[in-house]
Amino acid sequence: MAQLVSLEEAISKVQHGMTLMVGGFIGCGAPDQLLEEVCQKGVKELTLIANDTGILGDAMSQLIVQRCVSKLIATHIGTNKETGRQMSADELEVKLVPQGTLVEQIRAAGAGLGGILTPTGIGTIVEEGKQKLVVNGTEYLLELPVHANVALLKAYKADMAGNLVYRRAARNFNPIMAMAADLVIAQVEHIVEVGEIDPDEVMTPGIFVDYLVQKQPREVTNAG
Amino acid sequence: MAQLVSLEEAISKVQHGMTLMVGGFIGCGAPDQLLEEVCQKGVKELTLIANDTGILGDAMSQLIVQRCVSKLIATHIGTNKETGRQMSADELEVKLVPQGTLVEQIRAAGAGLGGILTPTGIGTIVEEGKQKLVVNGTEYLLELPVHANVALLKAYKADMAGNLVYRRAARNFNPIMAMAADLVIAQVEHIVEVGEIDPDEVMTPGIFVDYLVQKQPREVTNAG
Amino acid sequence: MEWLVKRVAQEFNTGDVVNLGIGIPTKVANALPEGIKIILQSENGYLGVGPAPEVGKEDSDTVNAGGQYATILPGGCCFDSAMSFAIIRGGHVDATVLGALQVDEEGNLASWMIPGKMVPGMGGAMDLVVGAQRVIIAMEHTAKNGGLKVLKKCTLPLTAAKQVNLIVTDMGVMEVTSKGLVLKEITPGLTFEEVQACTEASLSYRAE
Amino acid sequence: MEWLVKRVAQEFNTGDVVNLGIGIPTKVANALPEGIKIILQSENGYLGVGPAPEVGKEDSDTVNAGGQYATILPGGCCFDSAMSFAIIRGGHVDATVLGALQVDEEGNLASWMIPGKMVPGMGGAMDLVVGAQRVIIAMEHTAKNGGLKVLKKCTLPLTAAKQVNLIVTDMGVMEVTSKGLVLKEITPGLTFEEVQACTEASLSYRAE
Repeated sequence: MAQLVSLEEAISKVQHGMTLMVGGFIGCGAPDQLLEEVCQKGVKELTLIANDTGILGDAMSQLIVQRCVSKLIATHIGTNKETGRQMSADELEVKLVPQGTLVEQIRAAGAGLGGILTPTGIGTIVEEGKQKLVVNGTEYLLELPVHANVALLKAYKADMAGNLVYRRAARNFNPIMAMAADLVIAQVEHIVEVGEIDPDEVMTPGIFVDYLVQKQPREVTNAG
Repeated sequence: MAQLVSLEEAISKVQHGMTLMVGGFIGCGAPDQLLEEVCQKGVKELTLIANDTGILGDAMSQLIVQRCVSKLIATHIGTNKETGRQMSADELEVKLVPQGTLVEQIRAAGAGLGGILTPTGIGTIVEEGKQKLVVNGTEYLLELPVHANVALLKAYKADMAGNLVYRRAARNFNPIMAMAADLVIAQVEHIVEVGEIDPDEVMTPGIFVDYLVQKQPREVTNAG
Repeated sequence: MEWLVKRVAQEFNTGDVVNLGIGIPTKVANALPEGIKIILQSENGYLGVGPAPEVGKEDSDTVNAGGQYATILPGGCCFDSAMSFAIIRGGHVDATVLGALQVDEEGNLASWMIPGKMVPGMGGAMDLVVGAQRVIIAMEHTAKNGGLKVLKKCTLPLTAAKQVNLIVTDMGVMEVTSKGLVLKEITPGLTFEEVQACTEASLSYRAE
Repeated sequence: MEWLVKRVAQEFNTGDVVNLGIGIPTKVANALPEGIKIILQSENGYLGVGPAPEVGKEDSDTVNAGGQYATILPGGCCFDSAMSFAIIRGGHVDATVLGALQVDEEGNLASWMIPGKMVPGMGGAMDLVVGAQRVIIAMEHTAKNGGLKVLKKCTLPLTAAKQVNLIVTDMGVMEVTSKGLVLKEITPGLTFEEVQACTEASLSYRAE
């Protein structure tokens, strides 16, 4: 059962050294206010699992810039040069994973699967150190589940039972990560009463969600 | 791109000896009119992949009763005694599969995976003849993809682009099967114009669907 | 039987996600202690199973995993079978309550077939027993013909190996431990010896 | 460059599901022949990518896989990343158009990293190249420093092995066959010898 809590209370559960999943795709669908609070709190030594590390300047990128992360599992880091710099300088351990593989690994963890066989990465350095299996004459890589201590998500709408609805391309990794973490925190734009979301409209069942955090309106900063 | 066609035209693609997936769970979400047409047409020697074979008397059950099926892959046959009778009499080959395994096998076929590792069935006769793998100290069965020539689905709503929306518990296997067949035929209650279904409401992307068939109103048969 | 159902219902806390098998287990939903609210999962694709609908208000798209008309409570949600079994196999169901043909002191369960006789299929039971955090068996202690059902070792094909946590019957409550079955409660009016006499497995008694 | 983009755009039929990579490939959408309507997939989670929004009508939830504001056409639909890559890896994308650092006569592709230099990550490219029915490489025939890019054997780490079907460059169109690269078209104004001179792989010429 989800609880509506303050930003501070929710992020108090994010501790040094934890493995953190964060939804979003180059910022779209990333829970910016939750991320800002993680930075603010100064949590360090995180293992971050995310599609990317945002665009330099956005909330996601700050996790890297402010050195909250010691290990990164992602599919693409080209939009945040600081990630590449830290990687090249051996300040950050980076594991790059094909996007379709990463999302299936997360799904496998959530769905209780011991792994999945994918053709992606065969014949590339991605296959290094991995078990290969041949099924019906085709080679596949065995990719293992990826689980996290905490998932930080962004949703468009939620009811007080924790049911989540995402909007447009902001859905991306969010509903998959919701299944694969011990603790799930969602930053939500609109929170409504139980019964106001049609059962068929729900994209993440409320049983996956622990904390709801109401997105706060922010003052727009105008230069000058 | 989906085409709106007649029941007869759609089912003309279902040929003797094909492998057929049919959505539904004890009748709920099963495309009754498509099934009736398959029986009517007298297609034989089908391999049927479905959760169950319906309740004796319903459209799904008739596929068995009228001996359209020579091989069945299902999770439960207890609600259609004729299926059990044909199986016991060696008139029908039946392969029983755990429900969670069957749906992942279908999903694997649709998602281009070579298989999935599941803990389900370990220590039971389900593991017979299957490869076992140990991941992090736990034993899993390797379950392989299950694909079909044709999938028959039931949807509540569709637009002319083939996007499908299901309703309540009638969703079940339908969206998963939509991904795993060469030809996908959906029986639809409400067909609307392109643009009338919000992009976030779509449960099966239209690119998966080949034929839409408008569900026909039927005269209610009153006894006496 | 009434005792059995009420006793199973005491195993839950508010907020627990529970999947109830067909038969005796289904009755548990109506026997919950005052104030306890659990979330029922139906493996055909939704959370928030409510009571049977009023006559005339049946919805053919809203049926439970037994195929009977059902309702969805406010806060419930629907999903496809892949998500349903991701929930089940992924450990997101706190408890499942199922019937059994046989169960043994190692926690093995046989519930889905009698070779040469009854083979309805396992449906979602194998996934539920493997995936649920707690597996509770609710059944009559012995078969109608008097045959024993709580055994040293199941003789029928298994539904899953070593997954059962608790066995609740009309004679008492047994916990599966690494040292075998511990009889935690005896149905009022019975003695330990009477329960043991109807049980092939050796029971040790430890009231809680 | 304009020729390249227009030429790639001729590869499609109405109804084709196409995923366009960032850069040159993206321009293909605006160069389709009259009457051809394709369905663009964006791997961050939707089908039916439309043109860039009007100024002032940007929606921060509707961006393409390059992170730029986009639109969704009527008939489009949104989904999560698991479904997006089920579509891609499952063979439901008819064609993908991607850039390349190197491509070779076996259809091997290198596009995602230069060891010790540029390692942006593979993003969705490895899945796209393995899963799409046809893989079309759209790129300049040679590197800015004059280095060759159409090789006998890629020297950079691969994105995928033996998956490329067609290579379209500013110099011509090459098909990957079991017998190596077949130059099907030469950009007007160039000769076979000029194209071969800029290509490490041996080309055979067969106009269609």
